[in-house]
Amino acid sequence: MTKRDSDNPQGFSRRQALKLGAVSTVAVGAPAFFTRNAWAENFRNDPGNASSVTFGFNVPQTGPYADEGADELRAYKLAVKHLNGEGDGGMLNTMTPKHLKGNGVLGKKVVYVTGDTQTKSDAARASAKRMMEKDGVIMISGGSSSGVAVAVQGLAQEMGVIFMCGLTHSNDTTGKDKKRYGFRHFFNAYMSGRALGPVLKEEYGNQRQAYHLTADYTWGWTQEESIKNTTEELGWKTTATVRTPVGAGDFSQYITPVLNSGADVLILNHYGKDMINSLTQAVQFGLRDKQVNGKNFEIIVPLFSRLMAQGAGDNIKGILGTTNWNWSLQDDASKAFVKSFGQEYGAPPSQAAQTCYVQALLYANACEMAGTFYPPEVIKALEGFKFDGMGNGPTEYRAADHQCFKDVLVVRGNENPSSQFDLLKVVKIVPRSQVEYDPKIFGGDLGPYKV
Amino acid sequence: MDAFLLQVLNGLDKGGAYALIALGLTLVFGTLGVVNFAHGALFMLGAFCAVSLQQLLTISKKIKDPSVTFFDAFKETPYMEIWFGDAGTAIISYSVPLSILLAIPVMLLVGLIMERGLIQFFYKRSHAEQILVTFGLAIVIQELIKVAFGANPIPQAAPPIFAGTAPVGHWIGLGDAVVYPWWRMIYLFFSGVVIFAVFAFLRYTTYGMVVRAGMADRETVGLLGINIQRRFTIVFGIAAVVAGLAGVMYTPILPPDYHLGMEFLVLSFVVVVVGGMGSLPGAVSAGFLLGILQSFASMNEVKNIFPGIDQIIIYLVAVVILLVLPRGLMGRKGVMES
Amino acid sequence: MSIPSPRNDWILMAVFTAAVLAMPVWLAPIGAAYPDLLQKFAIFGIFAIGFNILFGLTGYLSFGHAAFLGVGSYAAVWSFKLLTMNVLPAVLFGTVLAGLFAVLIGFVSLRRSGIYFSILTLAFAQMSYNLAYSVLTPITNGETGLQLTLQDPRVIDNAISAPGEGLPWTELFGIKMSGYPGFYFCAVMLIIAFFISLRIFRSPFGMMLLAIKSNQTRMSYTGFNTRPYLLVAFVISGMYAGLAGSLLAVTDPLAGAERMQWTASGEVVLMTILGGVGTLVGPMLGAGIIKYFENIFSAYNDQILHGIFAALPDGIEAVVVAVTGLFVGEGWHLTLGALFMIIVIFLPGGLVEGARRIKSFFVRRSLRRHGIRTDQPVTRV
Amino acid sequence: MSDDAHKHENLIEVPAGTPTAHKVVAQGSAPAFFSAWDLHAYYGESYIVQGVSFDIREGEIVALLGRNGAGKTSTLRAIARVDTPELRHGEIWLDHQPLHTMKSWQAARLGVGLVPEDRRIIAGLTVEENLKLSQIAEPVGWSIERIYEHFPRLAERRDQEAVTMSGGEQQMLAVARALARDIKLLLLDEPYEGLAPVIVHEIERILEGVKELGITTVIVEQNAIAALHLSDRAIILDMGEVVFEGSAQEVLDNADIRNEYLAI
Repeated sequence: MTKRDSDNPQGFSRRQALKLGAVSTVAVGAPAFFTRNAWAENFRNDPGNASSVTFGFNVPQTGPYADEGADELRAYKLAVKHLNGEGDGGMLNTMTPKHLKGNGVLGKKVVYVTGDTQTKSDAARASAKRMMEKDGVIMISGGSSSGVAVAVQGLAQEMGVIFMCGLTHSNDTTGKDKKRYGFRHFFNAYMSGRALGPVLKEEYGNQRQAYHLTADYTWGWTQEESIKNTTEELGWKTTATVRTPVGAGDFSQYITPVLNSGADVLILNHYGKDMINSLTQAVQFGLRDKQVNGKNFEIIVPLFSRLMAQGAGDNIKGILGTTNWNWSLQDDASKAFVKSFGQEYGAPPSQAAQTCYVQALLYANACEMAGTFYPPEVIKALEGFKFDGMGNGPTEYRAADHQCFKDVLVVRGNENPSSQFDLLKVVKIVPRSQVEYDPKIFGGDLGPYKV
Repeated sequence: MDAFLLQVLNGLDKGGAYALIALGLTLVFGTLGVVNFAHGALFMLGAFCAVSLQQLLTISKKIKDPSVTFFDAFKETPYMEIWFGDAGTAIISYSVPLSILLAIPVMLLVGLIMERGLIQFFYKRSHAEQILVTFGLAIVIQELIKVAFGANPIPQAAPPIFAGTAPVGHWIGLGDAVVYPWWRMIYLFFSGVVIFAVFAFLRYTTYGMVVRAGMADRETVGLLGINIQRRFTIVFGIAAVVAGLAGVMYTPILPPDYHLGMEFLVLSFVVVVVGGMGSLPGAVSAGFLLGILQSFASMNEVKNIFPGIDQIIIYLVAVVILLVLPRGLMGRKGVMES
Repeated sequence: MSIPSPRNDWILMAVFTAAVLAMPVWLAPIGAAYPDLLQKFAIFGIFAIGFNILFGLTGYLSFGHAAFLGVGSYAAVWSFKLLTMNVLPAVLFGTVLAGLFAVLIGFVSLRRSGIYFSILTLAFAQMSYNLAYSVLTPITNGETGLQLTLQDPRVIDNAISAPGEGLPWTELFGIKMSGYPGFYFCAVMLIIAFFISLRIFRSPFGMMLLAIKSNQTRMSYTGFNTRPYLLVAFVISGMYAGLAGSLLAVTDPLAGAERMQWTASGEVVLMTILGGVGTLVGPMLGAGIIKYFENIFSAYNDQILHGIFAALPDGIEAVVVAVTGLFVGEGWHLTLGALFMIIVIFLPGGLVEGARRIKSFFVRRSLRRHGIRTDQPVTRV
Repeated sequence: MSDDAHKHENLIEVPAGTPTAHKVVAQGSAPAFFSAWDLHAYYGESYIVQGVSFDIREGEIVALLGRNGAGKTSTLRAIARVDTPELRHGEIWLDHQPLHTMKSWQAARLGVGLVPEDRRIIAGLTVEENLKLSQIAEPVGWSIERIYEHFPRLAERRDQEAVTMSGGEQQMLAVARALARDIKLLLLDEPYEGLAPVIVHEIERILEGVKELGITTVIVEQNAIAALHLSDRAIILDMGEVVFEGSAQEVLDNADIRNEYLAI
């Protein structure tokens, strides 16, 4: 421990000479390094005359969302295949209007690089920067948490590289933290609330006492707020809103107060492992067998995904929530996508996979529409773009906040699954008109086209 | 009053889990003097013993769902059910308690291999190096589990007779409003039994006496002709079994995933240190103390006064205890202070 | 190993400076020569070098140094938001505020030693993290991280000139602090930090810390109060962490709470041990390797692997890709864990020790060739 | 990773007294009952025992004397094969067995019994448990009943936690613990240290009794006179080396020797 780092003189002079050589090299070479980029291009990572164009797929490969990330990555690979005219084409066959020709993007073959967000903002930004600085990506997509999405979106704006968000559900992503270079296809907490409202009223009536357990960070808060507003409009009362630490593991100390609180509905504003744990434990505490105020006690999980449903096992059965998309949908686009994904990987795609696949296609399509990779033009092509045939019905990328508006699925944990994948049952497809809102309510500023 | 009692139960239950994990960690530290950052991984491995047995028992006949044509979706019927009918179903539903039988030999073996294969070479190395190598091992173990089982949690159900809640309030005359999940009661009971067994082993058996003597003064025990090293190797195996059993029994409460160990790692170290390095009663009492305090800090009444207190209570208590009691609750002088 | 002398130290400084500034050249062949990673090398090098001043010299193992990194970042971003996009005030605030924070935490934590000290620092850092993630969101912006916005007051900048469209850049008197200029700024900071660390190691103060490390009890028996020395070391290393944190914000103006989590504190411990505790360049090496793994190894995917092994026959290629695939991309943690184990098992003392062994092997061999007896152990200094 | 310092193959020869030699060097075998040959032992980097050699006949009692820091305790500990100090060079033979190749528990099974200077009664164990502990490994010496007959004080306190007893009683227990094993070589380290004169007297009587048993003994003691009265022979160490070897009576008679090496 007490050793000094020094070397004998002979070794040193030799090495010193080598290093001095290196220094003189860099002294000449270095300025060229940072000036070269400055005048050789009009926008970052212009593919110019290259025969290929690089996409960056930044997904969680390690950490709790690794399985979700892996599914996203599968979807991206499939999207690249389809864009390059390989495979059966998937949603390329159903998308309207379509400008893609199945020969890459603007005649250039699509290649991709991948990175690990670790579901951490810092790691995600580092990975995104590597893609921008080293790998020369023209666009980045991916992510599976709102914190990461907002962080990478900010970076995208600074660097002038378009970011197509993956799974992010917070209102902030296209609300107060929206960015000109960021686009979200996935729905948000507000829409979950709006979509759930009518179903909740139908199923559970308008005389309910709701108890919220909320993950104590921005996404949890926005979801709690959205759901609370919706349910209070229905006439429900909110007994309590309790914040729980992220990654608490054991939620028993937050669940026991629910038992005798007089509430007859528990709303779990948790996602991922927190949701799996809190739901499993809430069921264990007998909440679902309880009668309160003469009604059956109910649990609601506003944001669902099939992978999470898997982790919660039987506890998910009969629980209501919303989802962006589910593989059991029977429209042509969904079927085409499920077919090519299922044939490729032997399992149906998750909602994360669908949103990522669609995002990659939408970006490529916008480039074709714009006739260039120049981001401001691509952004303009995406803004206000109306399309169909991507699994969510008629959809619009709203120009004011870069949020996609489309139908929202209200789902219920399947009581009698016909297979290991058949975990969620679509209760209702809530039409887009019911979930729309004025972009002003969340504030934010998109920023400039040109950076 | 009801709320108070329930939080006491929560606290005891949590405390039981913390104490079990901390117990093995302390046992290893007290005997071998090794700071084992892979202890959480042993807990996780135990949980995956339960997962493995469940997957083994539910190897299924797959009947293809004809409505799905693009990939293979199956309705699965376990062969156990096909072959043994209701008895098979019953066996499957008891997979968690049954995994104890699997976990004991597996974890003992894992512990012995780990001690002989790696830990023994680190007795005389610095604590920092012990931390690094066992942390590396923990990562390797959890990544291998991830390769084998995926990153998603895998739910484990408690046996049906332990589903639902126990009428605790009814038992003690507080009315039917106070109920507590059966499985958590079982867990509390189980941790009590294991803790008691470990203490009884150390207190009332000759083997345990030698181990205690070795913990107190390794050199002198050697001077009396006892190969204490070999016994400590066994103790390491026992610690691995304790961690593994804690993991097995915890699976119905927390669906296990590969990362489970890391989540308990920091917490269990805090528990051990608050209890006093190397003190088994210290580790157990610190486990229960922190569990109960954590439960109370999570009550709305408390949180309304101190926002966020539930997130930091464990660390806050650790700081206060270490400042008031220099070596934790029951630590000995000179242990791990340099 | 030769005895440290002023001359050797200057040579070491010169070599270090040259190596750092030339990183864009000699790291290019291994794919690490792009600005963001180079910045990270320099920044985490500073972090680890500072950590080593505490851990390497005094033996006090702090498990909460990430808290100072986080404080440095938050302070720097607030400086950008409130005052100016110039990086100098940001770096200054980040370092000083982290130093003040370190005075507080150090004053309390240093009342204990050994693992009790480690757990105290861990507890403080975890409290900071948990609060920053949730309750302190008005200051830290919670999970999303503190970012620049168009509405920021930026009083100094706005007094001088009208704000442009879009978010401003961090700058040093007009030079944009991203990309290579950002790296060179960090590199200069790293060289200064290394120089200071070298001076501390060679100073009577450094000797005193080493003496405390080797015999704390004897020193306190003689009535010598070691705590002020330890506190100074703690604060210095906290300021290094603050500097590193503010540089993270300089090159990328966003500060997230997870920067303060225990895993981040653990990372700098691993960097230091991996490189070589108590050595001068070891922590820098360790930082480089871990960041390289995190950014480059994690990026290998099947597509790239198939490209690498394309020359192999198909069947073998598939197997090779499948096996190597376990260790790269999503399996990079596995490689990292295995690397920790291998290094600490076979190279106690870290990479620097490994380098020393290799060197002494060659030196011995060349000496033997000249007929010099080598069975005398090398005197260590 | 394995430390081969304790392997007993004949290894390269290093000139005696070479401070940096890391190997234990074998050179022939010794005829005496006990023989220590050219011991060099280190605490970390501190060189404490610097080439000590001596022989003991069976049944002989030897006083190992010297000033503070002369290396007496270290020599005893090296013979008992505990981990510190580390024996880097030299050989130790007891009854034709190479102790230097053994770990402490193996040496103890061969019949080495060390009564350490601070007695090292094990905390948390009762008197009886302390005695039982010493009978777990072969070869067992006196039965516990016989020990209680000889040490009635211990019998009275059999269920008391041993470390709560007085210093004298603890010393008694330490000796009793050695007798509970069948020992060939008793190593007594400072048996009188820290005891009140009255107690010293009692321990002296006990040791006289041990002497009657005819066990080969090495006794290290600050109180040289007391030790010499018990002993047949004296060996004086200074600065880690043997500087005098002769009969106990010689030292008692020769004030110059006492003055020069023992400062008494």
